[in-house]
Amino acid sequence: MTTIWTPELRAFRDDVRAFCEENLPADIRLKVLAGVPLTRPDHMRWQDILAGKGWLVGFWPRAYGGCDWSAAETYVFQEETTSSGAPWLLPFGVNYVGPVIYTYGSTDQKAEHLPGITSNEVFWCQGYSEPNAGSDLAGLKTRAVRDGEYYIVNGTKIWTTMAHWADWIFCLVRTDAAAVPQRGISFLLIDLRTRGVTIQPIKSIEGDSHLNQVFFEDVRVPARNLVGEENKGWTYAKFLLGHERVLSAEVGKARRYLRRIKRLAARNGKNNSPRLKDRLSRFEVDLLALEQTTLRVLGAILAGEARGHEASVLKIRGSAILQQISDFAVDVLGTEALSYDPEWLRENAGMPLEEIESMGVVSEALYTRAPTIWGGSNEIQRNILAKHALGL
Amino acid sequence: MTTIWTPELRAFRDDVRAFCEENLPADIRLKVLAGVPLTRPDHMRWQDILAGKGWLVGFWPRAYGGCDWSAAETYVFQEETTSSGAPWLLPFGVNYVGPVIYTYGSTDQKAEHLPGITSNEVFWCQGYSEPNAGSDLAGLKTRAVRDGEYYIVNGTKIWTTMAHWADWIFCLVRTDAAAVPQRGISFLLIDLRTRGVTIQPIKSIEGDSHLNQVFFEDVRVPARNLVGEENKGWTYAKFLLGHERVLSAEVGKARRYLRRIKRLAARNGKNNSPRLKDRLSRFEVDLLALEQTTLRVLGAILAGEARGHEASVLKIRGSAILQQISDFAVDVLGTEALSYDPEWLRENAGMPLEEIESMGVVSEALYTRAPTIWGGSNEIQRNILAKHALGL
Amino acid sequence: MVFSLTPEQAMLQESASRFLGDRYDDAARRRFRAEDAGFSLDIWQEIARLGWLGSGFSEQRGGFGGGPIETMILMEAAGNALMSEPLLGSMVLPGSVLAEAGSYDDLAHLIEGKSLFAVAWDEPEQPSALEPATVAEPCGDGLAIHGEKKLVLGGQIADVLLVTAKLDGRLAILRVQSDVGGVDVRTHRTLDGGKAANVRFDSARIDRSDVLASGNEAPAVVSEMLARAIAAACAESLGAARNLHDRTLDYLKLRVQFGRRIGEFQALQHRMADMFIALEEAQSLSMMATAALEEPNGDHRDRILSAAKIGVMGRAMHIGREAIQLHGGVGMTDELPIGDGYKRIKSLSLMFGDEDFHLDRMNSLAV
Amino acid sequence: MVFSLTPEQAMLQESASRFLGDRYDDAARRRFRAEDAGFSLDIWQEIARLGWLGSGFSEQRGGFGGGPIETMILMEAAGNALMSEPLLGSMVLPGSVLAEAGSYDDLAHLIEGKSLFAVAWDEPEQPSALEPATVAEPCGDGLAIHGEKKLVLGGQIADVLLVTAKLDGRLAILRVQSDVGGVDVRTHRTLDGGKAANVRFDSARIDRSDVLASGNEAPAVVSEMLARAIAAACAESLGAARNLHDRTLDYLKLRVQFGRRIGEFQALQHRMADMFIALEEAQSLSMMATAALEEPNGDHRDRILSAAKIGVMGRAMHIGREAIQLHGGVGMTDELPIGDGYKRIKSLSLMFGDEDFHLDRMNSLAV
Repeated sequence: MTTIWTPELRAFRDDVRAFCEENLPADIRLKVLAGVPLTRPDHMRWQDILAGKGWLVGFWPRAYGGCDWSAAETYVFQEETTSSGAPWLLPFGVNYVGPVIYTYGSTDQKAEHLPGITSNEVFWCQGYSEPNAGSDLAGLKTRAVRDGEYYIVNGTKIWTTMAHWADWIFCLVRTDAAAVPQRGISFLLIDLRTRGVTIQPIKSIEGDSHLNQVFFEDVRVPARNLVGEENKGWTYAKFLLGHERVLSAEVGKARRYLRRIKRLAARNGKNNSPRLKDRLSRFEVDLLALEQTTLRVLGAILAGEARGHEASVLKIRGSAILQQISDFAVDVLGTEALSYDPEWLRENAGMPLEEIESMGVVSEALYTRAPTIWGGSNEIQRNILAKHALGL
Repeated sequence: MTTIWTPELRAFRDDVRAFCEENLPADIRLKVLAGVPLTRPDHMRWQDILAGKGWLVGFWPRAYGGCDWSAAETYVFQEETTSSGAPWLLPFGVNYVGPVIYTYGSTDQKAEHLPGITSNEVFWCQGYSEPNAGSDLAGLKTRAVRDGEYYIVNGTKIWTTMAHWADWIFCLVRTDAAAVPQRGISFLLIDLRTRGVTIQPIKSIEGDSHLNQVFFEDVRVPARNLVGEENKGWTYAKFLLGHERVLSAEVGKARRYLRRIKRLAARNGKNNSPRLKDRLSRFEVDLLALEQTTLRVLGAILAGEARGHEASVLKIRGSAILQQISDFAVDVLGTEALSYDPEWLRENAGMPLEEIESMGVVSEALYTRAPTIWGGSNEIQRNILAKHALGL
Repeated sequence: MVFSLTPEQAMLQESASRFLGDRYDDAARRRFRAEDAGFSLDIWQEIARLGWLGSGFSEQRGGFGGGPIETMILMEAAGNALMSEPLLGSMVLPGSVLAEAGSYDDLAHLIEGKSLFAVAWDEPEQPSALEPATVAEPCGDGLAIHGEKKLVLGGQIADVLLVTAKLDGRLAILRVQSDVGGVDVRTHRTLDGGKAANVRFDSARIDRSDVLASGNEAPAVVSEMLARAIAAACAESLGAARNLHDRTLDYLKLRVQFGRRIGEFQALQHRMADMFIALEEAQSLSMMATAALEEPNGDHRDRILSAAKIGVMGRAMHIGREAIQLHGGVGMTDELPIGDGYKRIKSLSLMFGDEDFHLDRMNSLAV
Repeated sequence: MVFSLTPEQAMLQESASRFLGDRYDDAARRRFRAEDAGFSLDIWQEIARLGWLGSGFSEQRGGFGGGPIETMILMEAAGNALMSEPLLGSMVLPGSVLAEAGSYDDLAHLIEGKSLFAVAWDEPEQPSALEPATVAEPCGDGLAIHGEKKLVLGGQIADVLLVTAKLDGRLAILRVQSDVGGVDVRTHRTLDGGKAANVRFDSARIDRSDVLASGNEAPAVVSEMLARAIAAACAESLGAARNLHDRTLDYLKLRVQFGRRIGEFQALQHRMADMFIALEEAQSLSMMATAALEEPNGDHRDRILSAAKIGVMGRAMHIGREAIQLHGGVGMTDELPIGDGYKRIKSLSLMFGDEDFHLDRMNSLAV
């Protein structure tokens, strides 16, 4: 009988845990535990610390500055940092564009872009969705027309998380309007300081503005920023989406949320409610199912037996469970949740946990309506399962 | 403010209640309360009693032997009889073919067939579904070919509830193979004693055989048994399906099931379980929603404002709730439910309630997997709502 | 039980929906929310002139002869328009208290829009509305109030606060001008984007004549207020849910992905059908709650109201969650009112007893 | 935690599935069920010869060197074939008791298929397996047993009953020949179409040497048996759920309505996807339960086993309900094995602690 839990992996887990305990700044941890939206400096400070340790891009190959972590180590790293109260590690550079560049990019592109990611100096964002291409990415319309050594880009991208903080964006653009929808798409890297780029924040329902719409008007992008071959962007995009979804079963975060619910319930005198206990036990069952399934998927990845659709299972369940738990936390707050003011929360982010937590819980619960939508909505994931896992 | 609860209606409700108390045979009531499958004589005895009172076809026009009951009276009659422990009133003659005959049938057909229904002398069954035409009735293949004064019928019908007890069957048959699927179908009345008819019972998962497959091999049916016009059968079928579904919100039966759960829980010492109490209260909420919606639909019918799709709402919710309640009753029984023997149950149907009830509960729960399938599956009903209520 | 509307009621319904259709859109709501009160005082005066504020009260109490059905009609319309004006906090709650306590002059002022009232009944630590920790003590000729109230709906702008407190150890309802010394009104934003207030009473002085109800009367007044609040919250949630339902249906008919209107995808059709069923059932339960207000106060009525609150809120929340999900990304934006509707429903689900409270009450009253 | 199979285990899995594929179809199961025992004694002898019955026991206990994983493999295969032979009642339960109590001769007989054993532990009125009302009293040189046991799996055919009883006020496990005087075995049909027995002991006489376990050992033996039973029930339910899942998928690909294979309808595709997810999760939880058996007995293990039982059964029941619904009419017939699978899963969900029991246990052990 083998398990992913080798002695080495256990030792690594302890290392990560100890590292977080020593190095995670208390003020950042407090914000995370309270559910307060983080600022750009919050994210960058923690990522600088990880970059200093060499762990920011741990799963990358050593040749590009990584530690060659296995899928299991990558998972353990994510779970332990999340569980300890570390911020969400922004995936746009590290998980998304970085691997695309070192897998499909030119030598020059690797030299130009990878160091900025490993050192946490360049902040990336992702330009996939468009107003009329949400679930249906193949319907995207942003055009890039070759003009000598440049592409001229026109169009707009939407739901670009944290674009207002970013330096660069990687985009899917249409380079051949005549081809069938999924052909004719290319993968382009664009410096956001280029003339003709406008970023417009979108306020979302929790009252914060992490999402943006990015407009491109005659933006001149050097042709050397094309990754791989022209019109082959769909291949790179699919490669990337696979990477995205493996991360979506955030068991560590869910467990952290459950611990908070117990704390809130104790404060509100509800912790002996049989109804609450049942609910918590049921969540625990769901989390064990998710965790064990994640470990099985990791085992399959390590053994080279993963079929690809497993990521959809984790995405569907992980997002749904997180949503249920964060919504339940609001119910445990009761009428306390009704006093909610996102501006006040931003302005008072440094206050003690008890004073801001209830607003943080509400903010997080509203924001957590999104994970079932983003990264390929759960409806799209079910389509994928029906087709690829079930042959329907 | 008006309600359907006029003083007259309340008086009628009291009449029905009192009538059941006085006239419903105790042994039949016991079987119904215990969940024991009824025999043909059980059904016929109770329906004879109703026929004697003139209530078997109460909602029919007076001209055909009915009492001209309004939709509200019909509803009250169903709810009160069911709640009191009366058997399910077999709908095939009274609710289905009867109204088709007095609405679309010829004078001769009315004279020939209606008296047998009002007097409870002729037992009807329904021949709609076929092995390859379940949800998709338009795909039915049983053929009726005109041959002088006869139709020659070949084919097979399935899921014909209680055909093994029946005298006559009303069938949808294909009379024009060239027409588009929904045209070319006719509505035919067939005497089951005709040569060439074979009835084969189908055992269902609770271990009983209420369902049948009926085979027709060169069955000669007098042409005068065609109802309405040839190839217009689809119209009459749709008329009938509307009648069927209005009956599907069996609030009275569900309430009877809930009372039984309380009794079983008390016996098993579970009646103080907070979990059980919550579950019962939630069922009560669902039943109130269903009951009030039924009353609203009745109000709309009385006011001539019903749009037609309301029946689908009642069918979907009524069947789902009944299923959940009857399944929950098995959970309340616990391991007691595991000692289940449908043959023993049939043979010991007359024993005291406590001795047979647990098997009756199991039998009923298994049987109640069917209502979400029959009468147009709930999936079909959702299609209907999407199209007709929502315009999708 | 279920009822149909009289011609007058149908007219009220139509006139409310016409007024809100004319005066309310997403831009207007945004503008009104940004005002100091968290809503538009001009609109409040207009609806007073239109007779809304008196429509739920009988003539002998200074109202226009209506009752719970008229209130339901307005609350449902307000919910459907996602209206910011605090009909619940500044009309239903204080109107019910003033009518039941027989303060007809005050009620007349409320109805005419001359004064704004709010009821300060909820407290940070006390679970039962009938057992406030706030006290009124004799002080000179009058009384002095000490205590703390939370989530006073409409409290941010009220001229007069109707305050529950213990007087001589028994529940009483007191009338307090919000601008007298010892009353500290702290306005805060609410989850639904509006405003409310927490209020501290630190020796706030009132006259003996400001005791509106005491003895056996006071608990009855508070119970009646909460019963009306539950029915009104059901109606408003239903209205908001209908808004989300209708917008989602429109979106399914409009939005094209994969070369088809997304409303052609059967999986979404079935989910929309379930939203439709939920809406129909919520409608039935909201009407049931309203009809129950005509019944005498007691266990049966409490049980029906609790069932309605659980049932309407559960169904409205289902519609809210699905509305966001089926809208996808745009459903998450503050620009569309989907989030506003969702947050309003969530707020109402927590007010006047959350699901836990009402399940407990149903369990304890089970027949 | 999750594990992968050794080559030997993979071989066992394949050979079991090949044997069942060859010997088991709907007609065979129907025939076996109709036999007196409620299953085929021939098949029992065959699987004994194939070494199944010893595969879950270590060598030092007379087994073939396997453990919980081997048991899991067989139970899952048996569930998938909807096998009638009582692996749970006549292998897992008595095998565990004999191994833990050190009755290696009996265990050898069980493994060789020479004798059939059953454990009589459940009682009509006693909720705890550790507190039976059945007693063994001194009688001459030996003991006399009085009491009543229900739902003795495999009891309808057992040569030897392993009976829990109180001896000198403490739990003991007794070895009773089923044919001795004072033992009344009443066979009954079970919900899943098989058989079991209720057993009455009316002064049934045994020797002192038939006390297999007592003192501190007996509760440990019973606890271990129940732990293994839970993991085995999870594995069998998973197997049955996989059968229903696969058959439903096949049916969706085969059945044509409205001119299309019904598996092309997106609403059904999404429901099938949810069944697939449920199956994957049930698989994970079943493996977790099996792995937990390697851990020391205690609160942590109990909590994991309870979570697995709740989770596997909930998911398997979901699959069972959907399998019937998506099959439509034919899913309701006794001819297809959909109902058999559904009833087997429902049965297992009620055995060895139902959801209430395991939720209570999880709540009480919450960290």
